[in-house]
Amino acid sequence: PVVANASQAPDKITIVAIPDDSADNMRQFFGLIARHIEDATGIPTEYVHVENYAATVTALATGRAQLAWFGAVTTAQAYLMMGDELEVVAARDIDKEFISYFIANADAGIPPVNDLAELAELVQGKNRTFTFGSKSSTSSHLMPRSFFADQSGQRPEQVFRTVAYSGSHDVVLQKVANGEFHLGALGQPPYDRASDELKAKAPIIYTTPKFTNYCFATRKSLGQETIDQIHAALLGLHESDEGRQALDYLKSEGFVDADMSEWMGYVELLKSGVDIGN
Amino acid sequence: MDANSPPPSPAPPAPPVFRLQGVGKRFGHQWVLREIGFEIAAGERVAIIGPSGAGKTTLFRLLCAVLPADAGQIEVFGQPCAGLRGRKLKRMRRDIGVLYQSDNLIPQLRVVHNVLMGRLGRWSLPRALISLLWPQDLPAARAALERVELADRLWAMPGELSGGQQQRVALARLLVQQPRVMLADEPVSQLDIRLGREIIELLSSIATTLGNTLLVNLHTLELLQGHFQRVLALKDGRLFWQGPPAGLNRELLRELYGTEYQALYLEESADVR
Amino acid sequence: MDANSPPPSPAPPAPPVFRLQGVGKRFGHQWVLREIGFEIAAGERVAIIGPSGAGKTTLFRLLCAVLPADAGQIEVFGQPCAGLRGRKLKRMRRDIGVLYQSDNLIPQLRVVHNVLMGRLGRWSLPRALISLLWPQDLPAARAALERVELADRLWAMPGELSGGQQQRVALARLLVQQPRVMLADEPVSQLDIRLGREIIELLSSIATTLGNTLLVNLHTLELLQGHFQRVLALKDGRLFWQGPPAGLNRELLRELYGTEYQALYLEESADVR
Amino acid sequence: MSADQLADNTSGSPRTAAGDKFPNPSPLPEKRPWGPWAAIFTIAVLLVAAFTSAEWDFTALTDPDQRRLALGRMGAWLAAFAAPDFSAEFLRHCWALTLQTLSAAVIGTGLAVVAAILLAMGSARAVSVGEEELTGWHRLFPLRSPTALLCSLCRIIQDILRAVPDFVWAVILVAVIGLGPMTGALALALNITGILAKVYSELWDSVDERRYEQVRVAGGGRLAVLFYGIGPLAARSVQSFTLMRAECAIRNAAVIGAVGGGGLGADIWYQIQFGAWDKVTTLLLFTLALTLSADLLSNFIRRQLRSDPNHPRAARHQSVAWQLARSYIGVGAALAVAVWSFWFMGWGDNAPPGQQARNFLLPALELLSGEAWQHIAFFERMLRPDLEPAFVLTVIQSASVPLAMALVGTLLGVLAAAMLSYPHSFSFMWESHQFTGEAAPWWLKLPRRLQMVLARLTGLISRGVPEVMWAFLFIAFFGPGLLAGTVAIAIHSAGVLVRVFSESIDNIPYRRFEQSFSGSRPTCFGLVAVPTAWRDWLTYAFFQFESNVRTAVVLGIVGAGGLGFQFSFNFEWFRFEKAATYLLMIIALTVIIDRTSRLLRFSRV
Ligand SMILES: Nc1ncnc2c1ncn2[C@@H]1O[C@H](COP(=O)(O)OP(=O)(O)OP(=O)(O)O)[C@@H](O)[C@H]1O
Ligand SMILES: Nc1ncnc2c1ncn2[C@@H]1O[C@H](COP(=O)(O)OP(=O)(O)OP(=O)(O)O)[C@@H](O)[C@H]1O
Ligand SMILES: [Mg+2]
Ligand SMILES: [Mg+2]
Repeated sequence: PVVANASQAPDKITIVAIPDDSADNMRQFFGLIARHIEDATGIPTEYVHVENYAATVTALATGRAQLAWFGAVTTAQAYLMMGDELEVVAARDIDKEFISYFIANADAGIPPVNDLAELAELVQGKNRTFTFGSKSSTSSHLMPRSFFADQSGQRPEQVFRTVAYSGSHDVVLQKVANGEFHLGALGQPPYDRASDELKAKAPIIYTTPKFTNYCFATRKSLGQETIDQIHAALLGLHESDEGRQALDYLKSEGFVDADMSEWMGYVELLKSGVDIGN
Repeated sequence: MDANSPPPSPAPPAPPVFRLQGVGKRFGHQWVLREIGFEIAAGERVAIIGPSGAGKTTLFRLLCAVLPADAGQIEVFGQPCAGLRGRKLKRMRRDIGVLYQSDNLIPQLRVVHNVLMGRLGRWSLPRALISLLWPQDLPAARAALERVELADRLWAMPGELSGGQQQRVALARLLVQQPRVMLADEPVSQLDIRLGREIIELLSSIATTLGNTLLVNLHTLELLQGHFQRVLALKDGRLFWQGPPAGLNRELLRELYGTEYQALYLEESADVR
Repeated sequence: MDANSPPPSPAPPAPPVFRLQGVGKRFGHQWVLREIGFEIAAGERVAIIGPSGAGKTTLFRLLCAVLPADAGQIEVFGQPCAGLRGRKLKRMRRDIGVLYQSDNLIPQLRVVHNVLMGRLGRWSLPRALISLLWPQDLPAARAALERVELADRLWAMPGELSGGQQQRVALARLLVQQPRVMLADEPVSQLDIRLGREIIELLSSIATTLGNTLLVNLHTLELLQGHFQRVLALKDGRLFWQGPPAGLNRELLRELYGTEYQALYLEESADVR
Repeated sequence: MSADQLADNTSGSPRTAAGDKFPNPSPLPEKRPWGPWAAIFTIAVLLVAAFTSAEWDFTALTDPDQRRLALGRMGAWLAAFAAPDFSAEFLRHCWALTLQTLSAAVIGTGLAVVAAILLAMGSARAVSVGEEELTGWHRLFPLRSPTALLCSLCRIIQDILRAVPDFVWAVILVAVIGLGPMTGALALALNITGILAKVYSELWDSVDERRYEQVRVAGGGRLAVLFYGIGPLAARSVQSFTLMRAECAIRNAAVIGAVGGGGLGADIWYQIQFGAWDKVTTLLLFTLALTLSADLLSNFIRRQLRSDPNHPRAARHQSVAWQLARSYIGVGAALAVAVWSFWFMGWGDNAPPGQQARNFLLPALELLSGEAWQHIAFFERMLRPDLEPAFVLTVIQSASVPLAMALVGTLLGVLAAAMLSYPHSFSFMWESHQFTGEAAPWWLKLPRRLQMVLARLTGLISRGVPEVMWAFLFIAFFGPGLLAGTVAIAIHSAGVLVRVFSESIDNIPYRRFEQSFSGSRPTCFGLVAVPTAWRDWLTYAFFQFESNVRTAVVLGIVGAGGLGFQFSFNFEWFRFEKAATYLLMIIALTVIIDRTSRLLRFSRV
C-alpha cells in the first residue's frame, strides 16, 4: 500500500465506476454526479467510463482515479490492494440492504421456492441451464452463488447442466425471458427497472437475504479536507437538480454515511478463497 | 494413343491450325508485335527464330489465346479465337500444348502432379482434386518421365531438380497432354547439346507420327536442320522472313541479329550448306 | 574502373582463387558431387561443361559458399571457406560475383534495384536501404545496362522483360559488382546466338582487362573456342576431364554426354578442328 | 592424342574411381510421400478426440420439436435487430465513435506494425539466424548459436504479447499511464504486435531460400537480405495480413473503451451487454460501413503498391514517372491515415462520450519517465504462479474444452473459407479473362461479379459481426453449450480467413495462372492457385486456431468455461497467482501451436 505523504487537494478529480449498467446511462448519470461534485468542491471533476472491473480497481489503487463507484466485491478487492489507503465516503440508503433475485423462465415450469436447497432439488438432473450476469459482479454473481452454496451445500455447476455468464443483469433477464436459459440471477434495481412484459416472462422464484453492496470509495492521500468536501457533496446530492436526476436513476432517496468496516465481511470472504466458479 | 485426339481426317481440306492476319500487340504504348500474318497447316513443323526481345514469347501467348490481340485477327483451328469461352475454350486449351520459357512448374507440387497437370483438360474437377492425394494415371506420368530420362524423379519437388531437369519435367507434361498442336518456347535452352538434340528429335518424331503440329522457338540454329519444314524469323515485332531452313544464309542472319553480327560458326556453317 | 577492386599484385605468388580437395556434396542420401579436386588460378578463364544434372550448378553454389560441402575442403582466395561468417564472409562474397541459371531477379524489385544489388557488398546498410527509396549510384547501373543493350529498361519491372532480357539484367548486376571472380551459370542459355556470343565476349574481355577470374557453365560448345583457357567436364557428379578447349574431341564428348550421342554438328566441327 | 593424355593426367580419374566414400543408393527407392496421409490421419484422430473429450449436445438439430422451438427463438432474436435506432442524436454519437475508433485503432496498428517488423526480424529464422550449415532437426535447438538464442527469445516475447489478452495489457497500462483512449490504443498495439510479428516472421521464413540466394551472394548482410530479398518476395502477403489486422482492430477494438476511451467496438460490446439490440444494429451497420470503406481503401493501397506488370491496370500504364509515383501514392495514403489518427488523438475533437476533448497523446509521454513504471509493482504477484499440483491439474484439464471447440470451429471455418475463397477471389471472379483468354459477354460476367459481391458481403458480415453476437444467435438455436460456441467460432473464423485466403490467391501473378490454365477456372483454382498459396493458408489457419483456443468471452457466454475464461476471471478477481498459472498454460499452448505450425514448413504438404 502506498503511504499518503502529500495530502494536498488534487487539481482534478476523476470518477470511475464499475460497469454494471449500459454505458449511455452511466455516462449520463455519473456525469451529473461529477458536475454536482465539481460545483460543490470547486475542483474540476470528470467521469471516465471504464468498461472493465479490474481497470476501475487498478485506476483507483494506482492513483489514476480519485473517486470510484464500487460494488461490494470490488471494494473488498480494492481494500486488498490498497489497505487503509482506501476510504469509503458514502453509500446509498439501499446499499445497506441489497437483494438479488433468482428468476426462471415462465414456461419452464419452475415454481417459486422457499430456499435454494429446494431449488437445487427441483432442478437436479433436469438438464436446466443457468446464467449469472458478469463474473465480477456482487449481486448477479458472488452473492447468489454463495447463498446457493450455503443453502444447498452444492455448487451451481453440480446442479445445472450449464452455468454461463451472460455479461450483465439486463441480458440475464432477457435471456431467461426468451427461454434461452431456464434460470438466472440478478440484482434488484435492474429487475425493477425492466418492463412488465419482460417481468411476466421471467418471474422471480426466490429473493436472497439482504447484503451490503455499492459505495463510493476514495484514496486517503487526497487529504481529509477534500474527502470531507466530497462526502458533503455526495450526502447533499438531493439538493441539486442534477443530483436528484441521478438519485432517481440510482433508485435511491439519497446517500448516507458509510465506513469501510461494513465491507470487511467481504474482505474476509475473499481472503477465505470463496468459490467463484472455477 | 488417346481416344480423344481425332485422327487427321483427310476428307475435307483441314483448316489451317493457325491463321494470323495483320496481328498486332502492344503493352502500354509500346507495340511489341506488328502486322504479323501467316498460316500454319495441320501437321507442319515450324521453327521461330529471332533476337532476344523480338516478341517470340508474346506471339506464342497470342497463339494460345491467353492474350488478346490489339489488332488483326487470329484464327485457331478455323475459328476466330477472340470470342472463345466455356466448353470451346476448354477444348481448344486441351488441343494446344505449351511449353513455356520459364516458370513451367508449380514449385509447391511434386513432379508427378506437375506432369499430370497435362491431363487436367480431360479430367473432371473431382478427379483432378483426388489426383492430388492419389495420383491418377500414374503409368502415363511414369512413361512420359522415362522418355525425358527422369523416371526416378517422380516424387521429387521441382526445387530439387537442376535447371535442365525442370525443363524436361515440363516436357513430360506436354507428352502427357498429347495435344494436337505443340508450342515450345525454347525447350532446349538449358539442356546440353545431346539432350537438346534428343528432345527436339522427340518432339518432331511425335509430331510426325501423330500428325501433330509443332511450333518451336529456337536459339540454337544448328538444331533447325532436318527437323523443321519452315522457319519464321521475327525481328523487332515484325515478321522478318519465312522460308525453309535451307534458305537461311549469312546475310539474312546478319540482318536479323543486327549489323554487328560476327558469329564465326554461322559463317562457316552457311558455307557448309 | 572501381577504386575498390585491387590491382593484381605480382609480388607474392597469389594463392589460387579456388582450391578444392576431395569435395563431395549430397542431398539426402544422394551424392551429387564426388571427389572433386581442382585449382583455379587468379586470372584464369575456365568453362565447365557437362550433361544436365551433372552437378554444375551445385558446384557453383559450393564455390560461392552458399552451400556447405559434405566432404573435402574448399579454399577460396587461400582461405578455407567452411567456417566463414559475418564480415569475412561478406568480404569474400563481395569478391565473387554469381550469375544464376534462373530466378536471378527479385520480381518485386525494379530493374534498377536488381542491378544495384551488385553494390550491396560495398554499401553500408543505411545506404543500401536508402537506395531502395532513392537509387544510389544510378550512373553505374545505367552504364552496366547499356553494355547489355537494355539502357531503356532501367525502371521496368522484371516481369515486363523477355526471358533473355532478364538474363541480361542479371549480367548487368555482375558488371556493377565488379568482383574478382565471376561465376556465370549458363549466362547465354536464353539468348540468341549473336547476343550470346557478345555476352561471352564481354565477360571474357572484362576478365582479361581487369585480370579477373572467370568460370562459366556452358552448353553451347562452339562458344568455348578462343575465350577460355581451360575446360572442366563434369559427369555424374565427378570431375570427368579437364584440359584446354582444343583437347575436346569426339570420343570424349560421346563419353561425356552418353553413348547414344550422335550430334552431327560436333562431329563436323571436330573434323574442322 | 594430347587430349587423351590430359584426360589421364586429371587428378580424380573418372574411369577408375570406385566411389566407396560416396555410395549412391541405386536405383533410387521410390518414396511415395506419406505426409498428406499423416496429416489427414492426425486431423481425424484429433476430431475424434474433440468429440469424445467434451459433451456435445445435438438435440436441437435432431429433435423436430426442439428444432421448431429453437427456430422460433432464433427468429425472435433476429427480429429484435430489425428495428435499428436511427435517431439523429444516436447517429451523431455513432459518427463520433467511428472517428475515435478509427484514430485509436490506426494508432494501435501503426505502432504495432513498426514494433512487429523489428520483433519479427529477431524471430524469423531466415533473418536473425540467416545462413546455417546445420540442417534438419539440428535447427530446432535454440542454444546452437547466439543468434538462434535471440531468435527463440524473440519468439517467446511475441508469444507472450499475443497470449496475454489485450484487456490485461490495458489494465497494466492503466497503472502506468492512466485512463484514456491512448491507453487502449497502446494495449491494442502490444497485442497486435504479438500477432503481426508471428505472422510476419512465419511469412518471411516460408520464402524459399533459393529465391534470395542471389542477394546473399551479392554480399548483402542479413538485413540487406531482408530488405532486398525476403521482404519484397513476401511483401504482398505481409501487406494483405497487415491490412486485414488493421480492419480487425478498427472493428472490434473493445479494449479502447475498456479503459476509458470510446469507440465502436467498445460501444457494441456495452450495448450487447445491456441488451439494447436496436442500438447494436445501428452500431453494427456503422461498423460494417467502416469495415467496407477500410476494405476499399486497403484494396486501393494494395493496388497502388502492387507491381505486377502483367496486370491489366499496369498494362494501361502511363509514363515511368507515373508508375513510380503509384507506390508513393499508396504509401502516402497509408501515411495520411496514420497522421490524421495522431492528429485526431492529440488535437482533434476527440472526446469520448461524457468527457472533454483533450490531448490524449500526452499521457503516453509518461512512459518515458521512470516514475510511471513503479506502478507495475502492482502486478508483481503475477510472477508467483500458484503451482499446487491439484490446481495445476485443474488448469491443464480446463484446456480440453477450448481445444476441442477451437479445433472443430477452426476446421469448419477453414473449410468454409476455402470454399468461399473461390467466389471471393478478385482474380477468378472479376479479372479471370486476364489469364484465361476467355471473351466473356456481359451475361456471363454479371453473375460472376454478383457471386463475388455476395461472397464478399458474406465474408464481411461473418467477420464484422462480433463472435459474441454469433454466440448469442446460436445459443438461441442450440441452447447454451459447446455447439453454439463452436458454430460461432466457425462463422467468425470463416469470415476472417476467407479474406486472407482469397487475397493470398489474388497476390499470385497472373502469369502463373496463365501458364497452367487448362480450360476450367475451378480446376485452375484447385490445382494451381491453392497449392501455390497453400503455405500462406496454413500460416493463417494455424494462427486462427491459436487465437480461437484463447477465445475467452464466447466460452464464458456459452457456459463452457475453459482456459482463457478462467484466466480473465481470476485476473479480474485479482487472484493473480491463479491467473498466472492459467496464463502459463495459455502461453504454453500458444507456443506449442506456433512451433507446430513452424515445423510443418519443413515438410511439404
Ligand atoms: N507485360 C509486359 N509489359 C511491357 N512490356 C512487355 C511485357 N511483356 C513483354 N514485353 C516486352 O515485349 C518485348 C517482347 O517480349 P518477348 O518476351 O515476346 O520476347 P522474346 O522474343 O520471347 O525474347 P527472348 O528470346 O529474350 O525470350 C520485349 O521487349 C519485352 O520487354
Ligand atoms: N535441393 C536438392 N535436393 C535434392 N537433389 C538436388 C537438389 N539440388 C540439386 N539436386 C540434384 O543434384 C543433381 C545436380 O544438380 P545441378 O543443378 O547441379 O545440375 P546441373 O549440372 O546444373 O544441371 P543443368 O545443366 O540441368 O542445370 C541433379 O540430379 C539434381 O536433381
Ligand atoms: Mg521469350
Ligand atoms: Mg544447372
